[in-house]
Amino acid sequence: MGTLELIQLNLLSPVVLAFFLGMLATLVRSDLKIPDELYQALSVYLLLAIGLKGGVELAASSPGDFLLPAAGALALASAIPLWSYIILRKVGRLSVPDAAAIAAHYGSVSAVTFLATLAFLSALEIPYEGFLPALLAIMEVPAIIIALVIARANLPGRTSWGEVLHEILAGKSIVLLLGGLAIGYAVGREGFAAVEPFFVTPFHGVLALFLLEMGMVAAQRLPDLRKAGPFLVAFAIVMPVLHGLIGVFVGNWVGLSLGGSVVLGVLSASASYIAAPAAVRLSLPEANPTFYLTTSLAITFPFNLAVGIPLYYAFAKFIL
Amino acid sequence: MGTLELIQLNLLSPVVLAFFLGMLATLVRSDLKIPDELYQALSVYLLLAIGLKGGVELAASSPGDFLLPAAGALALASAIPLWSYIILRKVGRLSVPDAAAIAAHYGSVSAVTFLATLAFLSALEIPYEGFLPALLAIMEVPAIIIALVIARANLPGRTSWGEVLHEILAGKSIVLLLGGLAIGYAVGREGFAAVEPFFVTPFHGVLALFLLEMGMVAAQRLPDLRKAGPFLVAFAIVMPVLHGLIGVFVGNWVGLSLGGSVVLGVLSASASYIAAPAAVRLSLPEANPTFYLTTSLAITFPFNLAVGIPLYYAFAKFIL
Amino acid sequence: MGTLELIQLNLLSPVVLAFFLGMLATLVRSDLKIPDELYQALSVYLLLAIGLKGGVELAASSPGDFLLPAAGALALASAIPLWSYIILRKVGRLSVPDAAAIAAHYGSVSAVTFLATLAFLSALEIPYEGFLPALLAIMEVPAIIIALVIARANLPGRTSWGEVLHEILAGKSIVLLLGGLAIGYAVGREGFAAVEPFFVTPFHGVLALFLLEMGMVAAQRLPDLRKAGPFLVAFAIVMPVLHGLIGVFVGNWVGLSLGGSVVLGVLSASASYIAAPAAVRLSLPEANPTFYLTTSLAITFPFNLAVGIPLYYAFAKFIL
Amino acid sequence: MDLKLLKLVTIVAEAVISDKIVREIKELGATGYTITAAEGQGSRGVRASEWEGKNMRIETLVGEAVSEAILQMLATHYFPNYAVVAYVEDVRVVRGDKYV
Amino acid sequence: MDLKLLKLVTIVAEAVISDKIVREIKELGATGYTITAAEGQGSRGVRASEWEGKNMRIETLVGEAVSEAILQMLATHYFPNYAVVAYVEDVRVVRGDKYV
Amino acid sequence: MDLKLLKLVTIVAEAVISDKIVREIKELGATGYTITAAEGQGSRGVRASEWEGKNMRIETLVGEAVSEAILQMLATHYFPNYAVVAYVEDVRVVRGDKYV
Ligand SMILES: Nc1ncnc2c1ncn2[C@@H]1O[C@H](COP(=O)(O)O)[C@@H](O)[C@H]1O
Ligand SMILES: Nc1ncnc2c1ncn2[C@@H]1O[C@H](COP(=O)(O)O)[C@@H](O)[C@H]1O
Ligand SMILES: Nc1ncnc2c1ncn2[C@@H]1O[C@H](COP(=O)(O)O)[C@@H](O)[C@H]1O
Ligand code: NA
Ligand code: NA
Ligand code: NA
Repeated sequence: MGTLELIQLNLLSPVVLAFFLGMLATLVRSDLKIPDELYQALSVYLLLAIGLKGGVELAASSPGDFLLPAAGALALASAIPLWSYIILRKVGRLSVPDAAAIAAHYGSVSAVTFLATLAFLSALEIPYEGFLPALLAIMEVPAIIIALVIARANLPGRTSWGEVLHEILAGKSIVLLLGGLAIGYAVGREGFAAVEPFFVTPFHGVLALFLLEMGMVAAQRLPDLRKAGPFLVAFAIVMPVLHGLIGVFVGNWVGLSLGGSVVLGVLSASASYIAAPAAVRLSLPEANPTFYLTTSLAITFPFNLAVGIPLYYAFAKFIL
Repeated sequence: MGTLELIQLNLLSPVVLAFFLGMLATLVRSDLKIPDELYQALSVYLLLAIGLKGGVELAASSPGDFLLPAAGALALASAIPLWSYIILRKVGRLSVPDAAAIAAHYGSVSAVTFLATLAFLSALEIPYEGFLPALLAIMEVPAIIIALVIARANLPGRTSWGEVLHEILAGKSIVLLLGGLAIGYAVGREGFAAVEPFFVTPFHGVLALFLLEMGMVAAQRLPDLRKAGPFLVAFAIVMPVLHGLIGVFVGNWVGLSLGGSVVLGVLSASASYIAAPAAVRLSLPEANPTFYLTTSLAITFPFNLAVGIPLYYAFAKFIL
Repeated sequence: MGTLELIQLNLLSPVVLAFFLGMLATLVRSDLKIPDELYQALSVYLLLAIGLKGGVELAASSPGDFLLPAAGALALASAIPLWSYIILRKVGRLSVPDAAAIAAHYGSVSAVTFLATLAFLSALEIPYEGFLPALLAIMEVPAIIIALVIARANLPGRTSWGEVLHEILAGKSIVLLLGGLAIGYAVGREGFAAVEPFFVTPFHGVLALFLLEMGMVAAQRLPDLRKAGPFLVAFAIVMPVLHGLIGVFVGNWVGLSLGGSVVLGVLSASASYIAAPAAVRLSLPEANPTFYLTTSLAITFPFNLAVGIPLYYAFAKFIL
Repeated sequence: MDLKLLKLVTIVAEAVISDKIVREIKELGATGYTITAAEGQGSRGVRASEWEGKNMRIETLVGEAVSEAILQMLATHYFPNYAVVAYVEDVRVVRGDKYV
Repeated sequence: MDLKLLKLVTIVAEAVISDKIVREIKELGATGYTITAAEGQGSRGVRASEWEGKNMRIETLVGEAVSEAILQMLATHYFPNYAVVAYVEDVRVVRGDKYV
Repeated sequence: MDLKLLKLVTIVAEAVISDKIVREIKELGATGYTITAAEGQGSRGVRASEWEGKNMRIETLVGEAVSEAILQMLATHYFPNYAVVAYVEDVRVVRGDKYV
């Protein structure tokens, strides 16, 4: 299958189309409203479900298989915010807080993009390692911390690091992901069976509903594209592609399967919009939310969802 | 099976009983509360699910089978508000805005009554055409527009038709129904399989929960029955029966199966209480909500749910 | 299996671990928030689902099997508040309203503990009577009424008993449980099949999500342990064990199976935190909520969940 | 604009008694009320969820006499045992005659 | 503290018209607004759910002239046919020059 | 009725800082507060969902000195970088001595 055919196949999935339906609803100014409480409920469900399933699989895999990919993921999550910051400062001429804020988002990861990738791989019937959710958890936090450290080193004033670290590590996505991983690991495949019909079977459908909401949110950000300016728009498309290819390459190199390499590529390419915005808003209030939310939510997320995932997959197939 | 036995069979379904449990909860002044957000979440789910499944089936049916039934549905949805308006004005002596508002409701359709009918047919193992959700979508809008045009033609003042049309066409039920239809059509049976465990398997149970809430809402309207007066109460029972029989007849005539004719009958008989009230409240604020909500929600909806559906089915069997 | 092994097996279930994850989230002051609306939605779902399934099973069992256990349950629910009140007054030296309030909670029952027990029995593949949810419903109300009567007999002022009775009998847990039982009974196994994929299949998973929330709530109460004092802490552990053993014993005596006896033990041991708090707050406002909520929610509930259930089971196996 | 000076009485009370309070203020002559769900903290601790019991924030536009009666009723029936706060202020209301 | 005396206009209106009201108060010169979801009861009966139509409670800090214009607009466009209540009071606002 | 004249301070702030603000107003001497969830729009754009960050509407009944301190604290810590609005008004409170 060529890349274009892959993109087409990807676009014609209910999950991706639900996203565009959500965008459309906002663009035609529909009165459709997904209550915030539903959004919160769905995100609790998705994060816990990812964790649980990952934990069960982790328990079934040998630790040796896991170590090298974990190191690779950690390296990517540490390097990406560094070079992103430099580019944003030097090329984009952004202020210190804005550059650090965006670097934090692009170094961290998007759980929903991760899930859409698994859905894509499932549709192609391509297997992947069970411990991938653990990589997701590993890659969520470091970039945010690194970016905040950079910002503070270059800004006057002091930060209460205790508070910042707490904010990130006790954030709901980490608690649910790691908590789910631990529970899944502890109960194993047998104990998990009782809750599987709730946490696995309807999963893709819930994801479609969630993406309907994400589409509405992303579309609300579209008018801000103009405020972001051409450099940031380009950044939000070029960097994901770069990170995606590097991620696939590293994945291949640390011994991940085809599917696993694609997922590491996607994780690298994706930008956070759950953990990072909350942490950055509290710890770097000088940074303009329009910049980091618009790039990650309104450009990079839809780009990865529609084009990025099949692209990284095509690249992975090419180099394998 | 006689009509009475059918009614009994219908009454003893979890979906219908849940409705009466909801009524009972309100009548005994229980503190049971279905949060508004849950109601909204369930309605998003139900509308999207109807659309998706309909789209998948539509893709599998040939366009030729669909054209004549679509024309029939459109004709019914256009004629019903006309004669309803005349009867409400001439026989009921209602004011122009009240007559037009009620005509809009009875010309439009109720998605939940539609679903209860499919549940009824499934229980009897009677097949029906897959494209029926498309008829639901077709019949939702025209009656509302026609009734508003009538009202404006007979009232002083100007309407901003752009706003009204937008209100109706970008309303959440149309966006979700048509959006779901489009997605279902695009992804086909294979693509749909991934989300089927969420959008199809638990569907009837979700419907039961939704009807629990509907029962509570309908019962809250019961005290308004006295305000509505005997004419409107009679209207809210006689007209559905009339429309139901005409709908079955037309269904049969345009070549629908037994199941499909019953559904067209139910669509004709049912009154809207999602799309129509919102549109009418905005565009015809002079109309009294007590009248149109009480008739459609507290009389016609329970009547169709409990008695109408099996009645129209019995008639359909009789004429076939 | 020894008691310790049973406890371990019980602790390693997703349902119990989700509870502790919730506690942990609160203890590390995570920003994880389960919206109140989700909590309400889940509790409506769980109560209705218990009722429905119980009703279906009740229809399948012969009334003769049910009468004696029902009488036993009623006797327990009436006796427990009496002796609890005396102990709280004489040994604990609590005020009349506080003693009566706590007696009401411990005489009534916890639906969630009941569910966790069914999950435990399922994991061990131990059968139980289908009509047990009816016992749950029977045991919910009497203790609350008895405790309020005691309080009013020993306090100045008059109570509007009509209001109190209404508050309890029209409370959401009774309406949903009895309503579900009635619907399940009426539709039978065949009619239930249509909604089973929603009300049964995902049930354990929903319970896990609910317990995540319960864990957060229970942990929020932990700081109040000090205010409760050593007597109440001891009461909240010793009395459940006592009631649990008595309940198992009575269950055995009235002819329940091993599984059924365990459940009757758990029902006796459990303390209400849905029906009782609401009724007590309205009818006995002089009672301090810190005492009755902390004991029932922060001590007895986790104790039964983690240790009580396997303990009563071990006892039941021992005496059978 | 023709505005009428009225009293705005705001009551923050635990949810479990809000229905009763609403019934009583209507009996005392209030022609309407507006309720928003609220969380809060006071002398009786945090009230922020179903379990702690949420609060309701009840507002009613009334004449001077009715406002007095409402505050009196709250002080007698609810202040001793329930979490309640109440305050009153002057506001100017459009079509104010509707509310007295 | 440097506080500025402004008008706080509070509007309780049925949800179906709240978007339109917000648009109009912005056109009349309000620089911002705050909305909370509310239930209520008045001359048009109970408004407490999706079906009865919830209420929205809209607050806006404005200067005297804008407050007059807003109340006038409500009286003309909405009072005849919709469930609306509006009142105005004096408040002292931090950084108040932002809002006029 | 025995009513005490107090200050009602209302703060509308983005949700992400509401916990911190509550902590600080308690430290400054507020004995309680009431919070409602709100949406809004101001100089920093629309705030109406999880993503834009909702607002919280915090109310606290305090004495004059505490009200001054709270406004001062807001002006120093939050006004420069966060979406915050604050205003103060006079209200008469039942059992008002509880709150000072
Ligand atoms: N000083 C205050 N300012 C604003 N609201 C308060 C204050 N004190 C108490 N409240 C509210 O009134 C409720 C009951 O107060 P209390 O009875 O003192 O616990 C609290 O939960 C708050 O919502
Ligand atoms: N006297 C009142 N005090 C406070 N709010 C009121 C009052 N009257 C009406 N309202 C609010 O305004 C809405 C519309 O009022 P109405 O048009 O009179 O039905 C009601 O649903 C209440 O939320
Ligand atoms: N003029 C105003 N009247 C009422 N609320 C306002 C006003 N301006 C701002 N707000 C509220 O304060 C929040 C923050 O305002 P800002 O910092 O100006 O964006 C907004 O989201 C609104 O909820
Ligand atoms: Na990344
Ligand atoms: Na119709
Ligand atoms: Na008990």
